[in-house]
Amino acid sequence: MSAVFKPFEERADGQQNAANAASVIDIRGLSLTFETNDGPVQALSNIDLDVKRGDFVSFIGPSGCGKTTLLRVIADLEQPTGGSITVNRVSPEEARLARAYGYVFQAAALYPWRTIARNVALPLEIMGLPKAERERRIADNLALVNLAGFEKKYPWQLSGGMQQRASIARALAVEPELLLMDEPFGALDEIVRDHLNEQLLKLWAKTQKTVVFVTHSIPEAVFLSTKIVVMSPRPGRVTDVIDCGFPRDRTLDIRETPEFLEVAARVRNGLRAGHSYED
Amino acid sequence: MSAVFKPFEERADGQQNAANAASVIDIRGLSLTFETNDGPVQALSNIDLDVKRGDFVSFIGPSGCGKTTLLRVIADLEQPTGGSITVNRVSPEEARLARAYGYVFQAAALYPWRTIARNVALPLEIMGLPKAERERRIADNLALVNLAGFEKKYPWQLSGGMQQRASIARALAVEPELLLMDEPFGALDEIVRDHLNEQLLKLWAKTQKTVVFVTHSIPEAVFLSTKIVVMSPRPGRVTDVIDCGFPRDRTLDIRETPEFLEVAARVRNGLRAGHSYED
Amino acid sequence: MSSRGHLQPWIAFLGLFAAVALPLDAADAWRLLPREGVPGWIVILALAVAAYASVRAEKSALTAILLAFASSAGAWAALDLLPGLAGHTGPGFWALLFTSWLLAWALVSQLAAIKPRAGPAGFGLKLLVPLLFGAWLLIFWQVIVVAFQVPSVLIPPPSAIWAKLVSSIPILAADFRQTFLKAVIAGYVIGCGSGFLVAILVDRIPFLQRGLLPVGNLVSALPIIGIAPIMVMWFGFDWPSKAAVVVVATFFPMLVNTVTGLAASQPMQRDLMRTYAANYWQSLFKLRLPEALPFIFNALKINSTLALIAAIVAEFFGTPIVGMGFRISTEVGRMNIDMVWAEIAVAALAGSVFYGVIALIERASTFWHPSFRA
Amino acid sequence: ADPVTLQLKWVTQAQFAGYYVAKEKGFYEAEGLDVTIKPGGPDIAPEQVIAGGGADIITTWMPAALASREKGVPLVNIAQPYKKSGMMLTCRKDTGIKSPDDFKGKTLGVWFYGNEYPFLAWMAKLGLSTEGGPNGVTVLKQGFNVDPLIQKQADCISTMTYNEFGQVLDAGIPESELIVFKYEDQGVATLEDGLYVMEDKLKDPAFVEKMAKFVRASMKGWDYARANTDEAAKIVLENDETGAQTEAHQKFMMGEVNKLTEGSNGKLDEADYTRTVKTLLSAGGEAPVITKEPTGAWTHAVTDAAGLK
Amino acid sequence: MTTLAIPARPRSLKKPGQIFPVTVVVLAILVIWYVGAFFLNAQLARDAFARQKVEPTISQLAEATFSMDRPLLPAPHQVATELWKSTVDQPVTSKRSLVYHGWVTLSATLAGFGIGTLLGLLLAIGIVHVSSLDKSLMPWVVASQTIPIVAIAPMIVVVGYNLMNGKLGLSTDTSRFLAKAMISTYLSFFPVTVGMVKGLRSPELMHLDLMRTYSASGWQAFWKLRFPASLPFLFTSMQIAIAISLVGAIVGELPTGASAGLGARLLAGSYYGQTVQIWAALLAASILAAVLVAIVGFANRIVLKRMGMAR
Ligand SMILES: Nc1ncnc2c1ncn2[C@@H]1O[C@H](COP(=O)(O)OP(=O)(O)OP(=O)(O)O)[C@@H](O)[C@H]1O
Ligand SMILES: Nc1ncnc2c1ncn2[C@@H]1O[C@H](COP(=O)(O)OP(=O)(O)OP(=O)(O)O)[C@@H](O)[C@H]1O
Ligand SMILES: Cc1ncc(C[n+]2csc(CCO)c2C)c(N)n1
Ligand SMILES: [Mg+2]
Ligand SMILES: [Mg+2]
Repeated sequence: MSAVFKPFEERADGQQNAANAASVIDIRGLSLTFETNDGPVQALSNIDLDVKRGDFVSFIGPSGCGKTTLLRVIADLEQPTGGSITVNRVSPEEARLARAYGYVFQAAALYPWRTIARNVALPLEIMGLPKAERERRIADNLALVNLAGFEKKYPWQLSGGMQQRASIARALAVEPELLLMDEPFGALDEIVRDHLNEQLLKLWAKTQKTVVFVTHSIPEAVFLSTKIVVMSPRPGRVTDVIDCGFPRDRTLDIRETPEFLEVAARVRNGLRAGHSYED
Repeated sequence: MSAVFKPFEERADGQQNAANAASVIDIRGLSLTFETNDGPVQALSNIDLDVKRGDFVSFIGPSGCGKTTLLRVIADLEQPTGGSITVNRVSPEEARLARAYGYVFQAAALYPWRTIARNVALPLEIMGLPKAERERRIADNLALVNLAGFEKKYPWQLSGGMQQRASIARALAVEPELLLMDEPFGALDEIVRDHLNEQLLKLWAKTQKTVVFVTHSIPEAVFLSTKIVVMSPRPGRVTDVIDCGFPRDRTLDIRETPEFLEVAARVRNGLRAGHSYED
Repeated sequence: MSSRGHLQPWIAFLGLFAAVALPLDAADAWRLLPREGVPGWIVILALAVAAYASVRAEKSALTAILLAFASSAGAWAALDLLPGLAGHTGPGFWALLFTSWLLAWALVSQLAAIKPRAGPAGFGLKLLVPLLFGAWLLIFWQVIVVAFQVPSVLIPPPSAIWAKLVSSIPILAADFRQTFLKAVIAGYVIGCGSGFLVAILVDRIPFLQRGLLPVGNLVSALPIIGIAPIMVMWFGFDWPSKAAVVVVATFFPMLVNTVTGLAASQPMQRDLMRTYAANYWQSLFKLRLPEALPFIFNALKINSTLALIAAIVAEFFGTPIVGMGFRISTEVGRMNIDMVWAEIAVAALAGSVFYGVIALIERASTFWHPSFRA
Repeated sequence: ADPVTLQLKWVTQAQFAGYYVAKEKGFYEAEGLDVTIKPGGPDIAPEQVIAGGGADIITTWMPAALASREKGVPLVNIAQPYKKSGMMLTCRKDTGIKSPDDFKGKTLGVWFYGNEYPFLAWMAKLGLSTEGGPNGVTVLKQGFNVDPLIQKQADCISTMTYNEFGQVLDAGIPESELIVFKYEDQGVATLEDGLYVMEDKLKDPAFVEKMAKFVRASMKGWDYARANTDEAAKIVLENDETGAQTEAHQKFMMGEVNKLTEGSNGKLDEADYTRTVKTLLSAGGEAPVITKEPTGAWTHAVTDAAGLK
Repeated sequence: MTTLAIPARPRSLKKPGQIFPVTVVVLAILVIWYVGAFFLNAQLARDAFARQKVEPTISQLAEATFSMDRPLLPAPHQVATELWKSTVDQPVTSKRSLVYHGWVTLSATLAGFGIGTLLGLLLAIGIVHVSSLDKSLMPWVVASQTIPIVAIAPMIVVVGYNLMNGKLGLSTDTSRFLAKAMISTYLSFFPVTVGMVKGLRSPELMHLDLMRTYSASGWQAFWKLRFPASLPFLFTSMQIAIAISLVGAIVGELPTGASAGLGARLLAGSYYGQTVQIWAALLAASILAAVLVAIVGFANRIVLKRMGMAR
C-alpha cells in the first residue's frame, strides 16, 4: 500500500491551535428526548464524547439504543434537549452549513427519479463542481463500490446491497473531512464488506479523514476503529470507550491476532452487559 | 430445551407420499430476465434447486447476484422467464393463494399509518383470525423479538433494527409452514442477532417448518442451515450446495468446533470464487 | 373477472335465442329476425359463431375477430331496422341489441387484458378500447332517442348531430379558434403559471404561507360564474375577459396541489439535502419539485378540463358573436339542439386531446412514480 | 282544483304582473284552477320546457315560437295580452348616431338566446351586414345588464322600455344624452309575451276549456294591474324569491308595461300576426328565422271560449 | 451560502400565530381594493360631475368613487355594509337575507358533494381494480368533464327537473334541489376520481407485494393498504371537489328558474346592475367556500393525525 502513514500523535501536533485543537466533535452531557403520541421517549442521556481529528470512532450498541440519533445530532438533523455539542468547534448547524461532513444513511435514501450516476452527482451539483470533475468523481466512486456499469439504472432496478453501495459512493464523492456513516455495510456480504472495509481504511489513512461509524459487527468495529464507543440500551448512555492501538495500515490479517480477539472480547462483554437476555 | 427433536430422515419417511413426497420447493432450469430502459438484465440463469420439507436452506452470494429475485419467484412476486418451479407441488401462484408461506422482506415494509401492534395484526386480520387469537399472537411474537412495550409506537418512531424485528414478528405471527426470509437480521447487532438465531432455530426444530433464508453472514448461514446454496454474481447461478450435518438442537457453541469452521471455510471459498476483487 | 368471462357467452346465447324467437316489431308479431332475409341470417349466424367461439377459447385472436365481426353486424342490423320501428320496437329488437352489446363487452374485456405494448400497435390498442366503449354509448343513445321518439329539441340522435357537425365545419372552426386557441390556451398558461409561482412564493416566505394562504383560499374560491360578468366589465367583450376567467378558475387547483406537493418529500430525503447544506433553490429543484410533480400534474389535468368549461361559461355573459359558449347559448334559444351537441362534441374532443397530451407528458416525466412503475 | 303550470320567459318581475295578480287576488281560484308559476331566466327556453312536459302553457315571443314550430315543437298562440312591443335600441348621443343610417361601422349590443330575431329582421331590412366591416355593424352578445353602454363598450344596446331603459336612467345617464329607436316606430315590431300551448293538446275540448278559464282569469289580472299599479308592483315583489328586486324599479316597470298591454283584451289581432310573420320572412339571410309562412300557429278557439271579443 | 435550506422540523418549531400575517395581508388587499376602486370608478364619477358641470377636487372625486350606486368596483365598506344589512339586519328566513340564500345553496352543495365524492370514489375503485374499466371508462370520465356544464344544465332542467317535478310529481323545491345537486355531483366527482385513481395506485410496490404474500383479496388490499395510502390524495381532491361543488350549485341555480340561493342572488343582482349586491353575494359565496374548504382541511389533519401520519 502506498498511502502515507502518519502516526496519530504526530499529526495532532502539526495543528496550529494548542490544547484540544484537534477536537472535531466535542459532546458534553448531551441528552435528547422524543415526544411521541404515548409519552416522551428518552433516546440519549448524558453523553460525553470527544472525537479528535483523524480518529476513526465506531458506535456499537444494542438495536434502538440511540446510535442513529447521536449521529443525527452531530449532523444537525436532530436538536438535543440538553447538554452541549460542537462540531469543528462551532455549532452543528454552522458545521452543516459549512458542509463539514458527508453522511451515509442507514437506509439508502436514493432519489427514484435519478439514475445511479445522477444520484451520486447530486451533492456535487449542489456544491457547484464543474462537470468534468463531477464525472471523474462519479466514475471513481462507483468503481470503488464495484458499481461500474450501473450508472444508467434507476434505484428500484438495483438490489438492496447495490443501493446501499450507491449511497456510500454518493457520500464519498463529496470528499468530506468528516464522514458520518450509519451502518453503511449492513446489507453487504462478507466479501464485499471486507473489501469495502479495506478501501475505507485506505482512504482514511491516505486522506486523514475523521470517521464516525455506526456498526453492529464487533469484528468490523475492532478492525476499523481507533476508538470504540459502546452504548447501553435506552436511554442511550456511553458505557465504555475502548481504544484500539492497531497501526493505521492494518490489514485483514490482524483479525487473527490475540490482541484483536482481546479487544473484540472486551467489546462483546460491554455489549452483552447492556442486554437483557439471560441466555 | 424441551423441543421435540426428530432427525430429518425420520420425518421424511413419515410422509404419506413416496419418492419426492417431501419436496416443498422444486426448481428446474429456472431463469429470469428483467427488461430495463437500457436493455435486458439477466438476473437468474438455469437454477436447479430442491427444498425438502423441514429443510433450512440459506442462500448466500455476492450483492446483486439474484438472491432476492429467486426468493420472490418462489413467493410468486416475480414471473420466471424460463424453466419450471413448484411450491408444495403446485404452481407458486396457487401456493400463494393457499397462503402457504410467510415472507420477511429485505426492507421492513411496515405500513406507516399502523402502529407496531397493528402492523403485526395485519396478516392476521386478513386471515380472519378472531380477536383474542390475534392479540395473543401479537403479544407472543413482539415479545419474541424483544419489542414488548412498543405496541403503540409508529414505525417511524423506531430505530432501523427495531423496524426489522417488527417485520419478523409480523411474518412469524402468521405461523406458516414455509418461511421465506430475506436478510431478516441484517440490521441487528450481534447479540440480538445471536439471540434471534437461536429463537428461530428453536421454532424451526419445534414446529418442523421449512425455512428459506437469505443472508450475507457466513457464520449465520452455517449455524442455521441444513443446506447452504452459494450463488455466483449476475446472472445468478448456483455454484455450490453445501450440506450441514449439525444436529437440529445445535447451540451457539458449535461455532467454535472445527467442523463448523471447515464448512464456513468452504462457503467462504465458494463465495470468493464468485468475486472479481483480486486483493 | 374470469368467471364472468365464462358467463357472458351463455347469456349471449340466451339473448340470441330471444332475438330469433321474439318479434322485432311490437305492432307486428310476425316480424321476426329470421324472416328479414339473408342479412338477418348472416347476423344470426355471426352472433352464434362468436358466442360459441368465446365459450371454447376465451382468449384467442380468432375469437376476437369473430366477436368484432358479430357485434358490429348485430349493431349494424339494429340500426338498420331502427327507423322502421320508431315508436313500436319489439322485444326481439332489444334482445338483438343486447346480445350484440354483450359480445362487444366480451371483446373489450379481451382487448383490455392484452399486456400494454410499446409502439404504434400499443397506442392503437389504447385508443381502440375506449373508442369501442364510446361507439356503443352512441349506439344506445341513437336507439333510445329514435325508439322512444324523444323530441329532438330535447335530445337529438347522434346521427343528426353528426350531420350537423359535418355541415357546419367552418362555423365550428371559427368558434374553436376564438374560445380554445385564444381564451383557453392563454388563460390556462397564465393561470397555471401564476398558481405555480404563487405556490413557490408562499412556500418561500413563511409569512405569506400563514397570511396569504387562508386569504388566498377565500379569494380564489370565488365561483367562476360570479367572476364572469365582472371580468367582462373589466376586460371587455372579446376573448381576454374569458381568458381572465380561466386564469381565476385554474389558479386555485394549481396553488393547492403545488403547496401540497412541495411538502410531499420523505423526511429522510429532506435530511439528505440538509446534510449537503443545500440552499433553498437547490433543494427545491433537486428534491421538492420532482417530488411534487405528480401533484402538479394532477392540477394540470384537472385544470385542462376546468379551463374549457370556464371559458365556455364565461361566454354566456357577453361576447362577440363567435365562440363555443356563444354558439351553445344562442342555438339552445333557437331550438337548434343538434348544433349545440355538435359544439359539445367539438369541446369534448378538444378537451380530451388536451387532457391526453398532458397525461402523456406526465407519464414521460414521472415514470419513476410507483403508480407508473407497476 | 284543476292544476295548470305556467312557464314564464323571464324572472319574476312586473312584466308578468297579470299572472301574479290573478293568482294573489284569487282570480284563478275562482275559475277552479290551481296555477303554478315557474319563473324563467336567461338560460330557460320556455319552448324546451313545454316540449319536455314541464309546463302546460308558456309565455314567449312570437319569433321564437314560430322558429320552434319549424323545429318540430308545434306551439300555438292562444292569447296575446301584449299589444305592443317594448323592444328598442338605446344609443349614446355622443356616438354621433342620429338615425338608423348611422349604424354603419358601429358596435351594437344584442340579446341572443332566441331574442335576436327582431334585431336580425331589422338589420336585414336596413341592408346592414351583422358580420362587422365598414358596411355592416359589429354585434356583441349583450349580457344581463346595461353596463356595455355605460362603460362605452357598445355604441347602442338593446333595452326594453320597461326594464333596461330604466336602469340606464338609474345609472345616471339623463335621457338628454340618449337616443332611442323603438322597434314599433321602425316598423319591425314583433309580438312579445304571448301565451302558447302545444298543438295536439288543443284537440281535447276539456283542455281548451281549461285554457279559456286560465286566459279569462289572467286578463282579469292584467286589468287589475293596470288599474292598481302600485299594488300590482308590490304583489310582484312579494313573489320574487331572490329578494333582489327593488320596489322603485318594479313600480317603474309596471307603469311602462301597462302602456304595452293597453289595447289588448287577450285576443290575438290577426293584423299584428301577419305583420310579425312578414317581418320575419323578410329577414332572410343565411340562417333565416322561418323559411316559410307558418300555418296553424295561432287560434282564437280559446279566447272565443273565454268570451273575449 | 445565504439561506437555511429547509424549515426546521415541525417538532422543534412552535406553530406561530396566524392572526398577524393574515391581518397584514387583509390590510394590504383592502388598500389595493380601495386604490383599484378609485381608478376603476374615476371615469364614471368624472362623467357624473361633468353632467353637473362641476370640476371635482381629488378628495371629492375619491369620495364619489367610494360611494357610487352602480360602481364598476364597489368600495370594501360598501360591500361590508351590504353584507351586514343582508345578514344581521334581516331575519334568517327572509328572502332578503343572505343567510337564507346561503343555506339554500349550501344544502345543494353538500348533497352534490356527498354524492359526487361517493361516485368519484366508486369510479376510482372500479378503474383501479378492473383493467377493462381502466382502459374503456377513464377516457370517458375525462371527456364528460369537457362537456360544458352550463350547456347541459338546461337539459338537466328539462329532462331532470321537469321529469321530477312533472312526471314524478316531486315538489318544485325538491326537484330544484335535486337538479342543482346533480350539477354539483357532475362537477365534483371528477377531481375525486382523478385524485383517487392516483392515490389508490400510490402504495410502494413492496407494500403491495406484502399483500400478495398474504394472498389478500382485492377487497382486503383495498381497505388495509390502498385506501389508507390514498387518504392524502382523497383529502386534496375533496378540497377541490367541495369548492367546485359550490360552483356547481350556483351554476345550477341559473336554469332552474332563478329562485332562491346565492346563484340566483348573483344573477338577480346582474339583471338589475346592482354591483354592490353582486359583490356581497360573491363575497358570501367565497366565505362559504373557504369555510367548506377549511373544514375538509381540518378533517384531513384530524384523520392523518389519528393515523399517526401527521409528522
Ligand atoms: N422520530 C422519533 N420519534 C420518537 N422516537 C424515536 C424517533 N426516532 C427514534 N426514536 C426512538 O429513539 C430510540 C433510539 O433510536 P435510534 O434510531 O437512534 O436507534 P439505533 O441505535 O440507531 O438503533 P438501530 O441499531 O436499530 O438502528 C429508539 O428507541 C426509538 O424508538
Ligand atoms: N425491478 C428490476 N428491474 C431491473 N433489474 C432488476 C430489478 N430488480 C432487480 N434487478 C437486478 O437483478 C439483479 C439481482 O437483484 P437481487 O435484488 O435479486 O439481488 P440480491 O442478490 O438480493 O442482492 P442484495 O444482496 O444486494 O440484496 C441485480 O443486478 C439488479 O440490478
Ligand atoms: C340575456 C338576456 N336576454 C334577454 C334580455 C332581455 N329581456 C328582458 S325581459 C325579457 C323577456 C321578454 O319577455 C327579455 C328577453 C336580458 N335582459 N338578458
Ligand atoms: Mg440506527
Ligand atoms: Mg436482496
